Amino acid sequence: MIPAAQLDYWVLSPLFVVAGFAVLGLILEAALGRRYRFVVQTIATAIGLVAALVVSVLVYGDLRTPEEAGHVARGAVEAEGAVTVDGPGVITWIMLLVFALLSLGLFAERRFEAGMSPFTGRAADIPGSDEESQAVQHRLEHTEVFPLMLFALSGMMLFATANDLITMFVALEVLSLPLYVLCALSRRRRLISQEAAMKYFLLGAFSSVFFLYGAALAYGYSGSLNLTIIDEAVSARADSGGLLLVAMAMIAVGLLFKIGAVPFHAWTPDVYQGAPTPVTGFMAAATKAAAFIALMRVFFVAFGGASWDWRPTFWVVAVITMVFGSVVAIAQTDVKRMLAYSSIAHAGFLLVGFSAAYVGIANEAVLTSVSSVLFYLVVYGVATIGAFAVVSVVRDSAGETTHLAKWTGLGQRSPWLAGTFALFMLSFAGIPLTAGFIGKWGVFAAAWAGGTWPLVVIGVLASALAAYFYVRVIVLMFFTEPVGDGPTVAAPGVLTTVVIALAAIVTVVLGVLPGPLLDIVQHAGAFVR
Amino acid sequence: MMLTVLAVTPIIGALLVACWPGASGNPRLVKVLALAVSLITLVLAIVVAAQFDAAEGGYQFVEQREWIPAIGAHYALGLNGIGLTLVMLTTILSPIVILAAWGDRLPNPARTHTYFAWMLALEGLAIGVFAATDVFLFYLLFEATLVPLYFLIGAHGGVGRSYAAVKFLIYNLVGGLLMLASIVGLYALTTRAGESSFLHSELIGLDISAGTEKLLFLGFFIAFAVKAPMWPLHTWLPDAAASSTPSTAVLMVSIVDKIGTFAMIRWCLEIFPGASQWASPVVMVLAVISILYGALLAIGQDDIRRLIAFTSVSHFGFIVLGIFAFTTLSTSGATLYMFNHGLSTAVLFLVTGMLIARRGSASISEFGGVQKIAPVLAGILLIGGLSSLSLPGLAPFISEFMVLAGTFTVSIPLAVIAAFGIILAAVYILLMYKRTMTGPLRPGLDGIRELDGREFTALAPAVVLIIALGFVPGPLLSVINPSVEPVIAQVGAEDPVPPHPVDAASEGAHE
Amino acid sequence: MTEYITLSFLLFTIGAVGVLVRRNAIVVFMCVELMLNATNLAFVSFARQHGNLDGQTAAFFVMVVAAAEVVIGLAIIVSIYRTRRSTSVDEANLLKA
Amino acid sequence: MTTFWVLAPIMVIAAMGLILARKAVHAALCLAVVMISLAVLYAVQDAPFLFAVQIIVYTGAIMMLFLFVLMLVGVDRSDSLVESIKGQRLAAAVVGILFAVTLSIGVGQVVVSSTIGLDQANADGNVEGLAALLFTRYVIAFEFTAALMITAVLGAMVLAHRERLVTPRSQTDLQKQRMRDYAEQGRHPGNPPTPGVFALHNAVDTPALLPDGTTAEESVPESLRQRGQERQGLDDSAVQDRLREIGPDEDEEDADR
Amino acid sequence: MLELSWLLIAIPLAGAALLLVWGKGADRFGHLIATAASAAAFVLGLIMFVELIGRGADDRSVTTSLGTWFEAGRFHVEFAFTFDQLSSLFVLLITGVGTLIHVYSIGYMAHDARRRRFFAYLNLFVAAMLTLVLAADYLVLFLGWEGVGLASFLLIGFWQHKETAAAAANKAFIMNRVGDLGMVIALMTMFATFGTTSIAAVNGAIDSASGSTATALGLLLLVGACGKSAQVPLQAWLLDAMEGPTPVSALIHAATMVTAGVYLVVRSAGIYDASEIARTVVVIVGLVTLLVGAWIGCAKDDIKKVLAGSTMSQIGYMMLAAGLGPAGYAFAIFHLLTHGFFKANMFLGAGSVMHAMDDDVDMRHYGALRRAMPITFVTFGLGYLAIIGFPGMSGFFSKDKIIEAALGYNTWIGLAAMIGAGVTAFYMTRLMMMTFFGEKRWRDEVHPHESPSVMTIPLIVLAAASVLGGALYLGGWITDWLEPIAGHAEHPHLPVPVIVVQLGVMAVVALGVAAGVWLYRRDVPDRAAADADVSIVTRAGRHEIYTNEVNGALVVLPVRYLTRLLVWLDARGIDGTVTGTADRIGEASQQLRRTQTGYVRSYALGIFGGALLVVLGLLAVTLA
Repeated sequence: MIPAAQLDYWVLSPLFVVAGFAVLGLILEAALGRRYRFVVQTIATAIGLVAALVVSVLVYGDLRTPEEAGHVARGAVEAEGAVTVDGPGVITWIMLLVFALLSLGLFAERRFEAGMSPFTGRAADIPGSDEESQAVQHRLEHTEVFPLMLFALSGMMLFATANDLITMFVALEVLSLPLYVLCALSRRRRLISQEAAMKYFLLGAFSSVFFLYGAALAYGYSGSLNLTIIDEAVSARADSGGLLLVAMAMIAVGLLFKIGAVPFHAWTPDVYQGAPTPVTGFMAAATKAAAFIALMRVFFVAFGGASWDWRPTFWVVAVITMVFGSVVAIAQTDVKRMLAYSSIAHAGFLLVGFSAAYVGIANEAVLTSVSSVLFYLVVYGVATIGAFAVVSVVRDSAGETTHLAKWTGLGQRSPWLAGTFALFMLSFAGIPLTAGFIGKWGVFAAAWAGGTWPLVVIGVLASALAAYFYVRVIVLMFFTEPVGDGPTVAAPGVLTTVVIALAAIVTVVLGVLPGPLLDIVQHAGAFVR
Repeated sequence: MMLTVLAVTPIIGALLVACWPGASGNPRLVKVLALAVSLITLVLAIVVAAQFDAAEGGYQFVEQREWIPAIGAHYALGLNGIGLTLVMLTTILSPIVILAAWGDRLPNPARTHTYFAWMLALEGLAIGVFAATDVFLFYLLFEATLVPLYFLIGAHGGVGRSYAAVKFLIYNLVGGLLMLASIVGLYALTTRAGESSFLHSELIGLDISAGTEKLLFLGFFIAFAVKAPMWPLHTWLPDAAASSTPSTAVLMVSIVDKIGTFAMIRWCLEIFPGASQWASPVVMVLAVISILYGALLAIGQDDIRRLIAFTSVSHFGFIVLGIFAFTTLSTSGATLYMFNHGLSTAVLFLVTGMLIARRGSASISEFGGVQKIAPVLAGILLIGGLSSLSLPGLAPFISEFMVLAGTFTVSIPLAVIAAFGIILAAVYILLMYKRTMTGPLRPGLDGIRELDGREFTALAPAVVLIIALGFVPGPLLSVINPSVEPVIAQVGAEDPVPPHPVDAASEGAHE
Repeated sequence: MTEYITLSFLLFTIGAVGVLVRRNAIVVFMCVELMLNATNLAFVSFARQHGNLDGQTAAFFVMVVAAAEVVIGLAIIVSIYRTRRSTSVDEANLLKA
Repeated sequence: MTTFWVLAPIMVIAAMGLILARKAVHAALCLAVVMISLAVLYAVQDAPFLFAVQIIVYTGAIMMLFLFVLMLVGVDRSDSLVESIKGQRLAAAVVGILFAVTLSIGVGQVVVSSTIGLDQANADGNVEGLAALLFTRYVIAFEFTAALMITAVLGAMVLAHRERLVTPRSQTDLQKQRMRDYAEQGRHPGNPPTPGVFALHNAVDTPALLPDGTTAEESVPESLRQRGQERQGLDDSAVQDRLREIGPDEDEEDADR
Repeated sequence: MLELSWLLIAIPLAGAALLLVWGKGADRFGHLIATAASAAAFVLGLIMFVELIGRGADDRSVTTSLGTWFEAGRFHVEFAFTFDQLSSLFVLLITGVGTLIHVYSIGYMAHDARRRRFFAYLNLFVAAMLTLVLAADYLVLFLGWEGVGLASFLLIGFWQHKETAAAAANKAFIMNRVGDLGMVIALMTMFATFGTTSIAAVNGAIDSASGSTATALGLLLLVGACGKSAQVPLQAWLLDAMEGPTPVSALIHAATMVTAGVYLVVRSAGIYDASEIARTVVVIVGLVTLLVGAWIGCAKDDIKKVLAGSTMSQIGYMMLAAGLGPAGYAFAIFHLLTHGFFKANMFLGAGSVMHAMDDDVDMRHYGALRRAMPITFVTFGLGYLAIIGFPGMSGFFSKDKIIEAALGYNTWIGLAAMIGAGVTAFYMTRLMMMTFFGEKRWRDEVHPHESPSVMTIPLIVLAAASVLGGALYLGGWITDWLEPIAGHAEHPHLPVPVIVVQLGVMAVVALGVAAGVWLYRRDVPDRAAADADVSIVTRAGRHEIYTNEVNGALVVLPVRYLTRLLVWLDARGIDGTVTGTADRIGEASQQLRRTQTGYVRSYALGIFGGALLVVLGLLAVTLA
């Protein structure tokens, strides 16, 4: 007789709420007439996200404090050891839910395409065919994107909190598969959208096998897939552990791929450019966040005992990633590609914070690797979604005009929009009084405290490099006279406006008064082992 | 609260100017509004100065509030004599600059309001920088000043503005980011030592190992050396100065660049005394190179604005030399120099700006004989030039002499070599004056007008101050000296005693 | 034991090389499947070594995941084929640089 | 052990076939060989449940799916042997070999601890053992595989399913339409002429010749015409001669084609 | 009264400020205000001088302080003035001669549109010069020092529309700056050594410092003095400075400012007394300048340049005297005063001539002016007699004393000084002959006429002073008067009796006069002989013994090339490095961009290769 699994449904409820609403969306899809689907789906998704958000916040409040738990972390391992509901994990949930809510605004924006969603009406049609125009005539919309997004989100949430490698792998696939599909659904420029999907899919599958193989080797090393048990084995090891090293390497490859670290970055620009802009925003912000937390969880919890074995390699990866992302971004002529390379560079900065593996001082609220990365992910994610939201507004008759040359003089045509975009750029560049500055500050502080000050120096130089191309965009928008017609800025719908405004406000507020959020991430504590 | 009010007033003014209904369509209103705000700020600054107790020294008007407790950052303001001097410079120059900018021909006249708004914003941020006593806050404001200047150059400048703006920004950003690295290091240090804090008062006593101290010092110093700018990190300045409006150039060179040298005193010397001692020989040599290099390059320029920019490189060399000689005389002199240089450069940039605006060209070779038709303009240019070459009787002489004499007691060769700068200064200023103002009037210049009332009103206060301070620098020095002495003590340096001091009786005979 | 793992390595590497050299998207994907199978072999072998069933469970999950992945993957490939009349991965390179 | 040593070479060769086979179908068959062999190895390693699942799910379902798709896109397509990316093959080979060697060296020397075996774990039966894990320790993963499945279905639907926008016309409708056409435009309501009546050719891709010597386009099936695969029988000299006899009118018509 | 020395400065300064600020409104009466200011200062100075005479010999130095100028650390400068025997003489010279020249200028500048400005500058000059001589602190002295430099700059370049004038002004200022460099370094040395720059304190404490310090200070101050007093090697600016209006040449470049160097040396007697080397160098500089100036004076055809060369030469005498130490300080000042009278007189006379000749300065266009301008001729003639040392005239006493002292110091130097006197006689005679005697050589449209009385009266006064200036030596008054400052002068021990020396000098002078008369008794060509036609000595003299060329080759050209090199280096080297780095990054960006080929398989290769590297990396870190 198999004993029933001990599940504390309350602490796991955010996961189930999101997944449940995804299933609900599916049912709605089947049950509702086409006319109502879009609106109802949007509302249902929103309700689901908000509900999950509320529940997450409540769960966070219920987490055992470090005192109760008897260790430096907050929270506990749940679900028979498969999921860790701890401070960083729940904060990641909240963060992901916020990203999803913001992205939802972009998903549901129907203003730009004559009252239709930014996704293709019927993905199965051949681009440019009669069928496609017929689909447009009939105002078809793929309302399945909402459940897909929720599924992806549930995967991300599970990914960030999974405490064993198999759960993590499943979560990885749950988050990836919907994204592959979403990538292929752009309304305009179908060809590159499909291409992006295929590239993302093939490379994603390829890299996830590496992760899986690493998991297998880790299992081979420790006899378990559970991070806690692996940690025990790692801490107790006597040999050099070649098996362990290879396992760590392979797991790292899989996770670094999702983060977009060099040399596993190559998919990023292509996919970011090809995917529908709302999806790009969601993906860039949320996937990176989830994957980064997963990366840290695996390496801090399971392989924390071997941190001196993996740290140098991550230093190198961090440096290469920062420099490569910043350098290549300079030559980009497409906004979305530029943002993609910028996201690569940011992955590098995040890795700086991570690879210091600074766990802080007992009973002191200081910026550790975990807390600084959490903060960085929030500010980066918000600004990213905001930036892509702006991208979705700058359009001409053929849809979004992502070529930078078309952005000249935007500042004169619509100063507010350009101003917010400039704000996001400045935040990315880490200019003080924007949130990005505090974010960079945090990871660098953690890195220095972790003893890797050379990384900090390289980091600041790389951010100067990065600043160059952000500034270039500002120059283009504000100081260059528009060539020819210049960009046509579609009047953004309410949803997009709200998203852009929220992102801008968060970016400024967290830049000026980062105290409360810093406080929260600092008190989130370490990962529960 | 006083300092907050002082710093926030221009920023609120900036918002007002930028957002005033119908501002974009009514440049006149914008100008009056901006001038009024800057004058109000000046009045406030005078109130602050009046309440400042010069004899007491130390930080006054202290405000301190927790800001980001998570990392130990405070909102902490306070003024010592050095800070007060620079705040006064800022508030005095701002109305002058704004008044002088009334006639600026902008690339996009419809955006006049943003031009003035950015100026006011810059004024507020600069005041904040000079008043900040928390290094984190300081850094934030330090970097934030880049944004207004960037837009002032990039959006409202002249030919090549976009290149110059980017160059300016990237240069300063690189420097600033290195400083950020050092601040991160400080954070790590204070965290390890207990409570993390960025307060000036706490950092002063921080126990740092020698190696780390040098490292952190370098981060700070390079940032300030870019800002100042020192050879060989100066090449952004000529481009930026040549591509901006005269008013922007003044704000940049007279105020924002002073942040660099100001911060060297406040942050490099005081927090890293050991490393400052360690670096001082090299820094002084670099400063002397800056002096001569800037002067020689100024001689070789044809663009008036580039010329003035290079003279500033030379003058900043003097300031840095004075700071790193670690004598009361030289460091006080350097502080005074900051003020005086601010004035004299302001006069030079503004008056040449007016000249350039009349001709539509900044090339020296396109001028000649202007004195004949615009004697007042020529006269003011001459006074500005003479002050730049440190003619006794004009303010900069005193500060330059103090720097040199103080340095001489520490290093005779450096002081002597630096003193060659005074010859070169005569060469660059007088050649420029001769080529533009004297000789027969060049064809095409007939239309050049004499200064009008507004322009004269803008320049007159600066000219008067330059002359007055040449004879009566006492009030400023009485504020500066008490604040410099603790700095020198903190560095651990003592003023060298002269080998054959004149006995007290003889000294007393003077008093 | 070692020989199973070595075989698994070999298959994994061959699969990876296959991904690099094959141009037909479907075959590329089959190579990924080969890698997954190699992983499963490692799981199962390690399970026997450690004497617990976690490895076998993992292999089971992998199969499930693989099935789902195949569905999505082939759907994407088919939709691309419809558009381009080709399954060559090399021909999909509008996105670059 | 014997099983292993027999199967391992086969598997490696089959895997190599996956890389080397020119035709995708052959590659698929090679993969199937690997999978089935793998199933056997599972069985050997005390994993009877996986043995079954491997056969049923992997070889049975997944491989079939592959084959379906292969057929959909054209079974007989074969990869060209010319590598289009410079240095790709060499690089792949080098990296692959290095990778395998590194892994073997890095890991091989370590895996020496004794094998415990699954006798104890499988005491209650392999399936029961797996189930116990699945429903306790991995229950969350198990539940989320549901999400995976749904996503798969949904994804496949979204990408491949084409919602019908117009109701298809029935035979009756078609018939009515045909008569209407005949009434209004005089289009022949009957079957189009049959192809392949030309003397030299007798095939569906050869258009029928009308009495005036011209070809009847509609005699060739629509699909062939769209692919441009209909045979141009007109280059035969006899036809040419005949055409010349008939005169300019037809020439014009010819040119129109 | 004696505490009012600041007022001496303030009056002309206020005049200058008033004229400059008032603007055009003061055009009509500005010159009167300025003259009045100068005169008022003279009157005040005279009253103070009288009071000073009335005091006891020990009580004749009065220092007044206006307060602290600036201070920091150990440094402290008083804004203090000393009115004593030396400065009082200078005050009288400056304000007296200055006032006369103001008056003269009223006429001379009558037709200049910018006359008000001219007078403002003159007043400014007077104020600065008074600051210089009254200063009780070297730094305050330096303030005056630079102030006169500024006034000199403004006045030389007064006719700014002339390129040459502007260039001459710049040259004067910049060459003076070289001297200033010496001054500044001297000031710093004083501060570093004594902790003060007070004149009295430094000169009083000099003995406590090492001899090398005194030498250094002496030499550094000499550099300053050379610049201001146009001594070799910084003499080149003076001849160019003749571009300024003639009253300026008279006041600044003859009577007062250029003698400031001599004043400085005498004022720093304590320092020079402490250093034999410094004094020797002063003597050499003086001697060389004496001869060079005379040489140039012989070769020039421009009347003002002849006078300028003469000025150099005469200041050379003064320097020479000052270098002799206590034996010569008083005579240096004595000669300075008499020279101030007669040279101002002659410059103004020359101005009068130029005025008559439509501003032509070439003596070859003159001739026979004695009849056309009798007053000018007579006054000029008296000045001439004074300078050549005609017995009884002021120059006779002052120059003779110097030669005697020089002979007492060193026979050869004395002899050289004697020869100088002969040469002086020659070139001055040449000037007289070419200007006032012989045939008229001016063009027909020129109508020489006597100048208005506003110009001639100052001439007459100065002529009288030139004649009577020797009275200062009556009973050795001036040496006694200056003894507290210059020290006690022993009578020089001459190899021959004094009367022999005097006779010898007279003989040499007579020889010079005779040569001049003989050579220029006939008409001179009214066009300059080409350089090739004159002797190498004349050619060198005409070219100011090639000092401009030397300066050009040694300083100007190298600096110019250095500047060009640096401009190039700055653009290519330093900025080039920066922009080059930026370009490299841009190129790298383009290169790296190509790695993004768009081929999935390349990306996969990247991942696979990356995986290999990560594995190798981890293994390497641990196993290494």
